[in-house]
Amino acid sequence: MIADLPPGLILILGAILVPFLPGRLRQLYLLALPVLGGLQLYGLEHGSFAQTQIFGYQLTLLRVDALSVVFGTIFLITAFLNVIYGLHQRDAVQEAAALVYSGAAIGAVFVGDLISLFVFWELTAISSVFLIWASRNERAYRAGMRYLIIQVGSGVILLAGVILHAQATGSIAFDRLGLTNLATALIFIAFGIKCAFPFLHNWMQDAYPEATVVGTVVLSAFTTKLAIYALARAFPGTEILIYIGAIMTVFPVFFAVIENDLRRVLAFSLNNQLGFMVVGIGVGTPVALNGAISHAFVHIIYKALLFMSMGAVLHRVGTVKASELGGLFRSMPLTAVFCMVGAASISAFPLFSGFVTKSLTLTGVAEAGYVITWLVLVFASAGVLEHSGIKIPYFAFFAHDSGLRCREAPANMLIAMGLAAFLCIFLGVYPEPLYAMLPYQVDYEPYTTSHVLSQLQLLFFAMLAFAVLIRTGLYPAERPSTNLNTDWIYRKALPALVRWAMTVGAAVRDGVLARGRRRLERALVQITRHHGPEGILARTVTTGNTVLWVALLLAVMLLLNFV
Amino acid sequence: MIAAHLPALQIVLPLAAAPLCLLLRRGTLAWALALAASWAALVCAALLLRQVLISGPISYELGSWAAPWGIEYRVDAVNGFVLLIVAAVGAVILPYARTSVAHELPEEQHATFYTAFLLCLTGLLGVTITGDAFNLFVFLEISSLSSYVLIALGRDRRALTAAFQYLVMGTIGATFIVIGVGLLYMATGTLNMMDLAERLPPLAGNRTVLVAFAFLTVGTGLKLALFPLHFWLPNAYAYAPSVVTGFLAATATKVSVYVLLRFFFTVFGVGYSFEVLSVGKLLIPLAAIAILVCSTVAIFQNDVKRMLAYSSIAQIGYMIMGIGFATTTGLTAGILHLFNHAMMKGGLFLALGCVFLRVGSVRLEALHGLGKRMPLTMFSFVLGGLSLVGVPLTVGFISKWYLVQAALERDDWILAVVVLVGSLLALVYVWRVVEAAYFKPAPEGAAKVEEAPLSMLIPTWVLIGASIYFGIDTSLTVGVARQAAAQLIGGAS
Amino acid sequence: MDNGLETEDTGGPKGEPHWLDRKRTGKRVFWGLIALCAGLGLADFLYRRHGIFDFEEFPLAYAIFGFVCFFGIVLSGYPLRKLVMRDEDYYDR
Amino acid sequence: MSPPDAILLSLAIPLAGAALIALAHRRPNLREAVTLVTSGLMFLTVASLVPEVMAGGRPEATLIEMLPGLPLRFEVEPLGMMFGLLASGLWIVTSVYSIGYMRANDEAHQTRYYVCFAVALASTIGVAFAGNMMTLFVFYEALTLSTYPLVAHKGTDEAMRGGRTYLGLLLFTSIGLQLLGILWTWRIAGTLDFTVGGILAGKASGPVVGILLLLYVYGIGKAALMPFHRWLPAAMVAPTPVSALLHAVAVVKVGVFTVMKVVVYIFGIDLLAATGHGVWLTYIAAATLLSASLVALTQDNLKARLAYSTISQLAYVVLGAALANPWGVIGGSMHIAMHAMGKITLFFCAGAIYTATHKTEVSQMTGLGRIMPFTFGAFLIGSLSIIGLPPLGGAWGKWYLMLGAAEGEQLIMIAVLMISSLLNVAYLIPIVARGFFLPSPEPQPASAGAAAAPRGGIREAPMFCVVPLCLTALGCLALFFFADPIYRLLEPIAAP
Repeated sequence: MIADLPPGLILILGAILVPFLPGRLRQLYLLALPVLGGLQLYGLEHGSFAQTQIFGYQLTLLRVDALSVVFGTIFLITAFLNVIYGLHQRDAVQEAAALVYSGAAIGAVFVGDLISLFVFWELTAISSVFLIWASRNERAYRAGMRYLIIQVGSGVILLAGVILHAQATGSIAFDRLGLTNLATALIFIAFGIKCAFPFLHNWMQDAYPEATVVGTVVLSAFTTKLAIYALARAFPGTEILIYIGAIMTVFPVFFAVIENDLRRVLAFSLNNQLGFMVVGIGVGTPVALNGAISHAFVHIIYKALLFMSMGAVLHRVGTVKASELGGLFRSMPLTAVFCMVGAASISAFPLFSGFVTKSLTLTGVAEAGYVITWLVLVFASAGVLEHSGIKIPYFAFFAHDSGLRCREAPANMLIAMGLAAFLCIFLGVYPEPLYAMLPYQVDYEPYTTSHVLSQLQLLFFAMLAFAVLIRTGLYPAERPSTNLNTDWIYRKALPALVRWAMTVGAAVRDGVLARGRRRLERALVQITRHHGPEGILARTVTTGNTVLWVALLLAVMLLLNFV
Repeated sequence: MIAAHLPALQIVLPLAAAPLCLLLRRGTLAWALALAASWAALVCAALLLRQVLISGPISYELGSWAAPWGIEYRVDAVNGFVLLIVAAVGAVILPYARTSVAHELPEEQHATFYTAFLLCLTGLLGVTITGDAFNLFVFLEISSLSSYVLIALGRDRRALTAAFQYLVMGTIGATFIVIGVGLLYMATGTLNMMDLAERLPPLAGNRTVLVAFAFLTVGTGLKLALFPLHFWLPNAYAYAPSVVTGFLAATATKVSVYVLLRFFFTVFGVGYSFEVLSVGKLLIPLAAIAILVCSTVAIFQNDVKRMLAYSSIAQIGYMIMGIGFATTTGLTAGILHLFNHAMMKGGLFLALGCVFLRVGSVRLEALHGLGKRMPLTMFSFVLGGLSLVGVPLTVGFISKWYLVQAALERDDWILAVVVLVGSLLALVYVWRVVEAAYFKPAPEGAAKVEEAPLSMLIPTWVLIGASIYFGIDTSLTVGVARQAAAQLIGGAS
Repeated sequence: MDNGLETEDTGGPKGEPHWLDRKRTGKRVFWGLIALCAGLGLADFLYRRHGIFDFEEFPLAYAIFGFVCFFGIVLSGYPLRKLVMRDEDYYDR
Repeated sequence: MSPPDAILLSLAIPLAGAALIALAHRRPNLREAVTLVTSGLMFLTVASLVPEVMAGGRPEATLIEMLPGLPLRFEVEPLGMMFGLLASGLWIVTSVYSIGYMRANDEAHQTRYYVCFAVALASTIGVAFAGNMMTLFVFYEALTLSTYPLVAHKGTDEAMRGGRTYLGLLLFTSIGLQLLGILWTWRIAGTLDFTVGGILAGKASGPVVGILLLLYVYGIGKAALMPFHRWLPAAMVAPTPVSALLHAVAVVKVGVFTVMKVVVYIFGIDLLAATGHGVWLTYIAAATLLSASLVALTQDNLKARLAYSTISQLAYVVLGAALANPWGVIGGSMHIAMHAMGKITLFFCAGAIYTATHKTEVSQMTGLGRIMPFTFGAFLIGSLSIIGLPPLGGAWGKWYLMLGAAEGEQLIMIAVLMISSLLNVAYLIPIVARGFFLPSPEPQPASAGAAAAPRGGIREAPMFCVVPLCLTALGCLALFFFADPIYRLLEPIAAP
């Protein structure tokens, strides 16, 4: 293997061949690429490689350090799981797009300069949208367009920030930037869009549920976590992130409660989980950062697992609307179990992966003395349990029987979910390998009696509340609906505004044009009257009149000169 | 020996050939003679100009009477150039004339035609070459009278009225000129232009001189169709035989412009004309109006010949404007345009003559689809039209370049814009023809039309070719025009 | 602890397939959960938990917090629905 | 072949080609062969100048002294070199494409078409290599006139109207405004030679610079700055290869190229920067840029949409020039090349779609992607390049423009560029997305079979059409990775 080849490029370049390979061979090939990437990553030493010059800028395509290796590793693992999950499909577009998308995300993780980051940043946007469009229906097309514009928007904002930064400092190094001026603010916002900051978040809930079965799984892993990586790289310890993150953990919780589409519920949950990481980065102490990074690591796996299980349901049943599901445990028992493993992980039950990382983050926040933030996060933890821990498995697999009967998910999906579930439990039980990868020395023991007890109290009393609510019938029934969110601004308000503006503009323009045309016509009539074939200036003039002109001219000349 | 008498030969050759033509009676023979005479005149003119450019102005005493008393022929860069233009156009048009005249005029009038043509040529050459004010009037009358005949030969009944009006107007113009010349003689006692130029400055305040100036200006203005004295021109051009239109458009007005130049700059002197009397203030607005109004009128014409006639008035406006500036650049522009317009307008009218020969009409509708059927003719028209518009690589561009430059030198923005707007108006009327010829289908059941004969095409293309060539290689025209302008500005040379 | 979750929610696929549908099961799960919670709550009085903040060590702090929050979150769905819920084809119209 | 010979030869070859094409009008195969050979030779000749220019040489040749002090003179400087290479290189591709398109659509007057094309190319090279403003103007006008027959090619009423707008606007602006500007420049500076640092520097100041700039930018109608942009949509009545090469590359790029030349060599960026007159021009450019994009959004006719897109993209170049700093100039110049490659691809695709399916409206193209995967794939690549996304050439142009805006502290322009990128996404990408991912509304003739064997459903345009568009799409990709040579070529003009 070439020494300096960035692992991401293996996937990106490898994607070119995908459409040309026949069935079985293609499957093997798809599986082999992430493995190759992993091998390449494994063989890399820390340092900067694959450097090149363009326009006098030094580009670094391969910067290997602890932070990039953590994210590179998890991205590669996920890419591999995704391939397995998608093996049943025969869609070269999706397969190639997923590869390019994963590769771009991995590529972005390893770059050492902002220009290369921009390149891969945009590449993730372009390649991922195909996973949405691949649903091949009008809704997905529209959602994809919105998604693409927002993602590209993030890219151009990043570009603007990078340019201002380069112009001001002469540096394009992708290192700690800090929120200091307009340039870094733009970069921050660009990251924030991909990270689904509050009010910039809605592309996720909008687009992810419209993607294909496999597409949503792939999408959930990379874009937002790439943003987390970028924030961790460039803005650790930026205080505003704490508040942003805190809000992020809270508000999706409420929307998730009333949401009917379970994949959209998961998107809200994703948003909420990102909040924990953002807070960790914002706190910026070694513990908090470790918490954020490790949380991102395990989160990718369990969120993928949850999306996979919902994807399996969608694949078999054709819908993931809570109001139409229920009782599927009969048909898809394995999927149900895997889903619950994922649910337990995300809810941070002890012995599941979420527990060992979320507690790390919370400890970091608490140790830094952010009391209110800490309380908010604990509150949000209860929220997580509500929408991801209970709502997802309960309404899909239990609740009242919808009468839907189907086959268990395809084998490849089960394998992928099984592997993911295994990882969730493995890391929950034995977090040391993960801790060892983290950029800072970890001196932390998650399994203390106090921790476990507190967490169990929180979770079980919350579950008790759920049980009470269900039994009393207070739990709001799931109803088919559309819930307004910030996307209302660009899906309703903005188009209406534009339509209005264009109507007004057109009216004004028409008015002006009509007036102009009337004036022009009048002028033309005048011109024709005087200059036209029978006009006064073109008519054949009688000799007498001509002579009159002669006399006139002579008179004028004489007068002018005599006076 | 011959070289010494070139100025005389210039006039004598066509003058002598004219009556011979009438005697020959047979059209073909008359044509051949006229052709020979015109070519000889061209040779004379070319040699004269060459001589002038090499060794300076030539003075020639007719009949060996010394200058103040006898008639002096005097050739300098200005009239040498005009001589060349006139002679060249005459020489190019005559080969063309044979077919065209044979087609448009009855056999028995051919000899008359060539006679009149030669007389007209003689007159124009004479006006140009003479250095005597009264002699100038005489030649002017020769050319005018013969051109009335030429126009009246037109087939259209309206040609007669047109010729009549032209006659009346021309006569008034001639009368004015003769009055002006007479007054000058009264004041100075001489008719020789050089002497006049010497004697006039002390008389700057003299009212007689002033009145003479006014009469001369208006008289010449009539002859050169200065707006608003142009009303005779459209009809005259429109109804005259094709050859005549081409010839007159290319030469007659140009010679009149030359006369104006001569009086303003040589006889009265630039100081008197433009500073004391500030004639420029009168001429420039008239020129500007001519450019705008007549170009606009041209747009509305459906008879292409009339369209070009109005265009001519506008183009004369350009020359007058250049003269009115009374600066070296302005004069260069005026004189250049004199030549350039002769080439392009001559070529355009000849192209129309070809159309008339084949189609029998030059109305716009008759031109539909001609681009395919008479490709060479129509393409020459397009090129000539582009030149009229002033597209680069054509002579029209060169003239306009200098004219706008002259306007800018005076910081006169409005006039610069007027000139350019004139170009754009020209674009409109030219493009009406182009669209008709190239993009409108030929009318259903139209007679099959052949390309014009070579005898007509070649002269057309010579003029059009010249209007392209001299738009690219301007060394000759610009060189001569600048020299001429410098001479005129520098006063009596 | 894992068992608690299993009994509560799924009952596991290993048992007879439809036992979950019986009303009795639901009751059992509910009461089992209450018992479990009681046990966990009791533990707080037997064992002094360590926390970073003082209020963490207050007995049943997490339990109450969890219960109240969950209740609040779910019930907040009603006003929120009033505010933002629209028909399913809202954006397609 | 010495450089001066190469310059004159690169003008003479297409003209000679035009003559030969006219002579070969009865034998289409020979005629097309002549076209191809001519374009190939011309490209080689132009390319032979590259080493010299890269090495810092400025080969020149004088044709004739047209007016005293104003010869028809050529001088190859970096900007012209780039443009010349671009135009002549793309002519080869377009020639191939033309053969496919014109034959497949049975167009009439093919000889006239090829002749005019060759003449137009000669004019373009004349503009590219012009050594003074006079020469440039001459060839600028020649280009207008030689492309008119191509626009009015079909001879229908619509084509005539389009042609009239085309000619009218272009000649009106060039004669009415540009010529005036040139004359005034001549009067102030006494020369029209393109000089590094500008010939007006030190000779003009204050409002004069502003008025002159106004005369130039609006006088160069081919740059399609609003409100003198109408000719471009009107010109879309022309056959698609014409739209592709001329109205995406040659003619419009002549416009912005001229703007760039005027700014760099007539005014000099320092003068513009010092007087601050570039600023209002940036606003005009920005307004054009955004409003053209908005209009493009509303166009259903594919070519019209692309035309408005072109207007918007041309404004980028004007913006780059108006920023009046080295980065802006480099960005604008680079954008000339990048956009050319992208837009020609898009037009090729539009033509290929028309040839294969006779569809012209975007709304009819739903689901066509699966029938014409290569065409739509190329369209995607072209679109992404136009949007300015990596890894496609368009990204670099935008990069430098933004850098220029940052340098000039024109943050609003950065915002404008950003918004414009998004608008580009909004009007270009749906075509591809709908083409590939939405089902075709009308039943396919063999829908059952097509679903089973997707390959069987492919009905691309003729090879002669598809291969060129794939090539240019690859070109977009290549320009991203090989932008450095272009940068190095252009560097001297920005930093004298």
